[in-house]
Amino acid sequence: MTFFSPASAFRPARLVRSALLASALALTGFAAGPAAAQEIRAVMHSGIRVLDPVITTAHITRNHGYMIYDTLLGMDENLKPQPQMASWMVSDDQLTYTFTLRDGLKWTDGQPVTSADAIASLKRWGERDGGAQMLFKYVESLAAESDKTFVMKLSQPFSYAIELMAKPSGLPTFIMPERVAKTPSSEAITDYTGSGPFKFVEAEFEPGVRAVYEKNADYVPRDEPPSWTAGGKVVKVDKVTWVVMPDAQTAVNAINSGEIDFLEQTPIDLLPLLSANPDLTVKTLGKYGYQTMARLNWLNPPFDKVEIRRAALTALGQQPILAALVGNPDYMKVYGTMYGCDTPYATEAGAEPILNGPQPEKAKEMLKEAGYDGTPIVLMQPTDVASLAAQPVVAAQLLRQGGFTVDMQPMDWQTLVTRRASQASVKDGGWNLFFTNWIVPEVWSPINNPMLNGGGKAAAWFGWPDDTKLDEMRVKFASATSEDERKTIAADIQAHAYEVVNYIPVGEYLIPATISNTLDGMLEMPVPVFWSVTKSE
Amino acid sequence: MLAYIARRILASVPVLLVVALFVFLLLRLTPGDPAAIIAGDMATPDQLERIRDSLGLNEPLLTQFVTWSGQLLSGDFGSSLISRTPVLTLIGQRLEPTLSLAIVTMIITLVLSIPMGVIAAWRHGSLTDNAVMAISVLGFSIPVFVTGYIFIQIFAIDLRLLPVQGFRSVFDGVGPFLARIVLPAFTLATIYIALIARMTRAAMLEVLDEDYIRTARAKGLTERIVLFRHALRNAAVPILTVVGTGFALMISGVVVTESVFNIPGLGRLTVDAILARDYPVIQALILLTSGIYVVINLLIDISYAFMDPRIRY
Amino acid sequence: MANRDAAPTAPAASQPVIKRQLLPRIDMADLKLAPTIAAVCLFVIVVAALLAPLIAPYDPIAMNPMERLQGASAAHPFGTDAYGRDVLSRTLYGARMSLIVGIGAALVAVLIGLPLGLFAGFFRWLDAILMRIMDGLMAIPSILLAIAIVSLAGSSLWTVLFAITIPEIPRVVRLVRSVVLSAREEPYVEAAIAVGSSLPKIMWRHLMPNTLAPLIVQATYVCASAILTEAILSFLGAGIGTETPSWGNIMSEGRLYFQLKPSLIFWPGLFLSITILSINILGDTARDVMDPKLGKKRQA
Amino acid sequence: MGETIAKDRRPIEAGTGTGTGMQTDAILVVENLVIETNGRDPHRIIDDVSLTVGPGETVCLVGESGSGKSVTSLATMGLLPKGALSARSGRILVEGEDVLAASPSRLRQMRATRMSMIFQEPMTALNPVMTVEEQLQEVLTAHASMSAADRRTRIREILSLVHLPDVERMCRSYPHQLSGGQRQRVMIAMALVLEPKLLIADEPTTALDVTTQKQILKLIAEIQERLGTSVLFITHDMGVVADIADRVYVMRHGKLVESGPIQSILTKPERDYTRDLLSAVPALSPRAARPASSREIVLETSQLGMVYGQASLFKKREGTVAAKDVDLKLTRGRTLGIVGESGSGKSTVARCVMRLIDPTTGSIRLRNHEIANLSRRALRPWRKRIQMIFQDPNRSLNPRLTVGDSIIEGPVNYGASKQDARARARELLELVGLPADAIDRHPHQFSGGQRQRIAIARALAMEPDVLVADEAVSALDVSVQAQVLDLLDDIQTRLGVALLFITHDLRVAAQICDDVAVMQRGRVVEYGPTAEVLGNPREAYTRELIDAAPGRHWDFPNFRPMPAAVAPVDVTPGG
Repeated sequence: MTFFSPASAFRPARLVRSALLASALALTGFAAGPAAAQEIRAVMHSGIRVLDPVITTAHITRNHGYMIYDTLLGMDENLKPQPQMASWMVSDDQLTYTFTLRDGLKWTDGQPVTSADAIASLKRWGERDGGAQMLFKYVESLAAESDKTFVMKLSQPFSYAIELMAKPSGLPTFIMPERVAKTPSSEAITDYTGSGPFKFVEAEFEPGVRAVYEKNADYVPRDEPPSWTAGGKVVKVDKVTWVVMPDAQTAVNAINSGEIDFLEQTPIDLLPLLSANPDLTVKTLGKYGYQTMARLNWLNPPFDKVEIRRAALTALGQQPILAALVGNPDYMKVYGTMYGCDTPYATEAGAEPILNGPQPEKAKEMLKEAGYDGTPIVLMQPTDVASLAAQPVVAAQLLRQGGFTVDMQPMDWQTLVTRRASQASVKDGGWNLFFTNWIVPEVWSPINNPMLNGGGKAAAWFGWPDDTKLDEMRVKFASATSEDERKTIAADIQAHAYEVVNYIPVGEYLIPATISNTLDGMLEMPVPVFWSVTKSE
Repeated sequence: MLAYIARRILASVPVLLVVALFVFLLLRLTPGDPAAIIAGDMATPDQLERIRDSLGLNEPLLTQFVTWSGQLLSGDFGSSLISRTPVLTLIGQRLEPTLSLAIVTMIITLVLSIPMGVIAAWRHGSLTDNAVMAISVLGFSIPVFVTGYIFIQIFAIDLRLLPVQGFRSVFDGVGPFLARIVLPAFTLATIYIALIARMTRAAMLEVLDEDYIRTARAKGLTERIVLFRHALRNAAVPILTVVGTGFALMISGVVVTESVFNIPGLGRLTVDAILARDYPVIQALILLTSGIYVVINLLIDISYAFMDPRIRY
Repeated sequence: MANRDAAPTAPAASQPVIKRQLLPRIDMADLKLAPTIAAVCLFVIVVAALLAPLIAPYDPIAMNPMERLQGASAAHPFGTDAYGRDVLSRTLYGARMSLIVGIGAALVAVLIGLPLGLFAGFFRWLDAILMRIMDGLMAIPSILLAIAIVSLAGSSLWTVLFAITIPEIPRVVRLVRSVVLSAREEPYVEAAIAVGSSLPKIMWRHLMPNTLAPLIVQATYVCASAILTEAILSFLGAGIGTETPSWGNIMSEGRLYFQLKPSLIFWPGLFLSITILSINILGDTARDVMDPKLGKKRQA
Repeated sequence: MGETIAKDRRPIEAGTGTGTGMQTDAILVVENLVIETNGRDPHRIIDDVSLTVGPGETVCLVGESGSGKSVTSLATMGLLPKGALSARSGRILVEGEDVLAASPSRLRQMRATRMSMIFQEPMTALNPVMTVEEQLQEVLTAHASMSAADRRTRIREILSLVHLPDVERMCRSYPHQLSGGQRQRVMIAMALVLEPKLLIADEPTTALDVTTQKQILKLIAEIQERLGTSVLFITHDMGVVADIADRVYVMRHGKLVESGPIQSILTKPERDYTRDLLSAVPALSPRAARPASSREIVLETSQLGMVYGQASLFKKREGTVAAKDVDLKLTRGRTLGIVGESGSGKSTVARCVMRLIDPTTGSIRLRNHEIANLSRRALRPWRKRIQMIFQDPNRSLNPRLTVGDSIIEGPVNYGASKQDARARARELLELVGLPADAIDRHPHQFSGGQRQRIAIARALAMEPDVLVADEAVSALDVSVQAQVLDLLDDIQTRLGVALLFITHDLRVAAQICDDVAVMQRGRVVEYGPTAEVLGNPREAYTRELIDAAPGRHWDFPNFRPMPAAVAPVDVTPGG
């Protein structure tokens, strides 16, 4: 660990300082320290509290899942599903899927991984994941043929099934022991036996503060080179410690002074503080970033009228919102797709209104035509989530310029998530508009994208669009047989979603990670994983 | 004395009951849903409902309160709704950092503020008095997080003398412990120095006017003995009161310092728990801090008897 | 502010004439420089806050994301924040909110705490109940209580004010109560009882005025600490919304840029510090002037 | 108890000169001392004062409040309040060394070794949180290099010297565990442990009961003989002066008025002020009972009892009996005195009668109506019938109200219009000898005596039948005291009000009361016409009280010794 960075320029009072430094070094015990075991100290974007990667979609818990569990299938950097724990075969009629577990899979308690474990895990996954719920409507049976082989039978073809099972984010198919997977999907698991590349050190877990992972010496990686979640997960360090630092500034200072090795999300505005340090590398891991978006509530006036929703779409623009949120143009993308830039289904179909930037005058006209009566838009602003604080502030100004009356209400994120679940009218605690962010793999297809669900009050995501046409198009997409056909349907879906203003993507941004140069081999992918990484002293 | 202590402990029961009920109601009336935090962004209303059911949050409030109090009486503080960790384990993990910070802060505070207050009172109205008071007020007039940033900038970033953040247990070595605790402790101490220096000054001014101080001077004692042996001992009661309550309140005062210096303590645990609506954790923590407050007040009152032989219970 | 009981400010009882000769008389000309400067600073800040709409160069919430995080310039003397808003204008408007929070908290705490303290000090039975409740309130960590209240009611100016004031009330009650407890033993209170004055009259005419001097001192502390608490609440994400600038939320929003653009914290911080410093100095002066501690029962 | 203080017997002329010509061997010489307040507008506190104290001599410095006598003594110790007062000119020589010129450390050395001081309030002059031994010990450690064992021995020696019982227990005691007299003995021990040549005693007995005062005075005299200490004794009490002084200096408003040997001051005072001072000392001879003008009993207590702090739910303990079985009768137009030492329960009786506290047993009948158990509401019409004058005129008037507002508060409570009440208040102010325009001023603009007059006016505004005066003149200087007593007498004659007069001062009681009740430990031990009780006491305690009154052998107003006929019978024998 370098404590005294060469980058630190000569400063006055150097004599005094070196004297003090000497004593400080002695005091801190920095010089020695039992650093025999190779340990990666990583500051993650949030503290981990929930340890069940199936009950929650929280990214930090998903990342935890990748540490201690293996997934049934993997996905490579070309977005192609690949075998991971199991390989698969699909029957010609597209109705029978046969999975075969590879050799050498073992739980950390020493038991082998069996078909029964996989089946129970898949069933639990099927209760929680949105796409999987669609899939499981068509699953007739899921049964073991042997300890190593099991078969899934469908009632009708679902060509997206393998992609769904291989997806790297949302809810990946983490496989748990059967006894654990039997936990009701509404209750969090309490047994953290896994078969992944790392073992969870339960004794050192401090919820919200720290999680410690040790290398799983019994893990047998695949032979292929690693590529995203596919390929061999070869662990090259002894220990990985995740910590959280509630103050972004502190985290940046900590990595700058060599107290930590990895900072998952670097505040873009603070990059200048790091750029001068030759011991650090700042880069975005993988090309996919985050989509930030506004969701309108279809139930409450004035957004129950599609004309007024369109006026809002016209009044908003991606550039000013991204500028306030990100600032640095290197890390933001103005792009009209709902599926994320550079994804297979990316298209700008129907995106003109948002791409044309804020058009306040036009929005005012549209409002006039729609007969907007000045009903205030209740815009919820979370104050305790840095990545969501800026969008509402800018949006409020843009909407006001576009002729809307805006009532921006600051609240903590918990209040927001509770309130956004309310289908009541505004005066009874309902709402009109809020913002949230997704990582691209969560929105990159009409099946994954949670917003593109027209199920109304019963089934749709918060905002509750009642849009049967949209749902019909999604079914068509899921059962499409060729990639080209899927692309066409995806573009139609997006055009339709813009037409009815299902939601408003307000741009994409990238968050760079800061990596100490002592680390090597960090994989470039949307999920930060710690296999393949080496650490030098 | 023992009867007094027993009586006081008995009297604190209703206080804690008031706190418990108040906090319970406040929390349950606050919008927020731990199920939403558990399930994440993609959950559907139906899924949330099932999680709420399994957490027992759909029970009537009274049932929940009775269940919780019943558990409390049997010594069970419950588990975090979010992480399933027993609340006592959580508190156990976070107690040491906060306690360390509080104790070191108190030591720094006392070592600096009491002489400051004594000297200011002694030189009442002089330039020294004004200067000492101005310095102590200055510490009080800057928000804690700014003080923290300034200290980090100077001592950790510019001078590179100390680490910028973190916590090490004192049991893992005094050196690393002190290196990490000294900046946050000084940061926090800036507030308390102001407070206690002022209180010391005020109490000393009161005492210095007493007849026995004149007597002490008439005996030909040196000013040092007059100030510290005669005056300070008599001024101890009000000072001790402030020190004690300050210490008790520090548990919540540390929140900001813990964030800035990344110390995994009780303050942050509480704020995180509030933001996540982790009811059992918040309830236990507030009961704990209230309990600490009550106990410290009791200790203060008992120590009065040692400070001042006139006080007997 | 953690002084549990009254700061040791004795009630400003009558000062015998005799003392006057032994004591340095408080001469207006002797009043030190510090309180004068403090008063002037506070006056300027209050005037600036009142005149904010006239003197602020920009709308404090008008943003320009293309001009974010600029340094000081002729157009923006204090620079701009992360939304490209003018920091000078925000600081001026912020003075309004911070002063409202500070003065409001002091006022409300006194208005509620004074009658409660008077009653508690006078009626034994009420005292027992009231003080248990106050103990309970004091036992709850104030910042945490404030966060909970803000979460409950949303973060508007009024809820923040409410949340900050609630924990201050028990301190005021205790202070008033302790003054009343000692003042009710004063012979002139007994004299009032002897001439048949009613309880409300005794409380209002004879007891309440005794509490004013320590109360003013306490109020200055409440005021200063409320302004600080608001800043801390903003830091923790439970402050006043960003569309209502206050020194607290300006600094809290600017804290990420502390190392890169210190001006974001520096200016509001400077105003805040000067204000609190001034309030504290004035409070101390008030204490020194009103406190009869200097002449205790010493007769020539 | 029979012996009188040693000094009494000493021939007054012995060994003392007039002050000049003995500067060489004088222990203390103050020369042309001038002390002023600091600040822009200096105010002269001590103006050109000179005095000397010879070896073994007792010199009294006499004066009323504000005369500067205490400041003079503090200056001698070098203890002037820092920053507030400073000596402008003059010298203070202690054994020839100038205190004013001494460095702070030299001054410290001189204290306790050459000059010592004891103070008025033994209650507050000892540090409450240190044991007696600690406080004595630090004098020794500060000034003498002694072994720990020697210090122990010395401490015990000096404590025995001041006649403290059970020396070992005393050493371990904290001041609050001692009685007032014991505390003052500790103070004296502390002052004399290093045998300084000069002892300054600043009103050392003023706060003590008469019997204790007598013992302390005796002790000082005794020690003075044994150690040859010179004493500068500051007091306002002419009785004490007559008992102990060799020479006297009289001060007024910071200036020396007169000085001389005790005999000449007492018999042939040259200045009017000294003369007035002496004349104002009430004679100990009881007034003759006045003829009863009325038979109507306005106030009567029977079996009145008050117990403080009785057992409650949590505390199991005996209460403190403050008053028990008190039976008193007061007829219209008469004055009943209650005399006793502190803690005798005399104030408790007054406060019970006023219903400021609720008696635990017994009855109080006001004009034949039982008021002991009346509720607050029912009591209200009776309140105005009985009014009180409190001890401390500085505290019994609300400093924030004008004099007028204080006086009319009562009448307005009982329905008088403000105008009427104010008009009446003006009359009353004139009645008590104040200008009518005093009505719009605040209490702090008046002197202590004037304030007591205002308090009397306030009480009279209610037109009461009974006036309770609780130590109403105790806090006043003798000259003012005499005036207020005259006023009360005058008012009584004019308005026929009955007076319940509580006092610790037998002289005052003798002057004003028709009847007297002597109280001790909550009980009335002797009760009867003043002339009888004070002139021919039947109870030992009453005799003891009379015996202890300082200066009882001197008839001050007439500048002569008490004529044997009027002097209280010598009650010597016994004890």
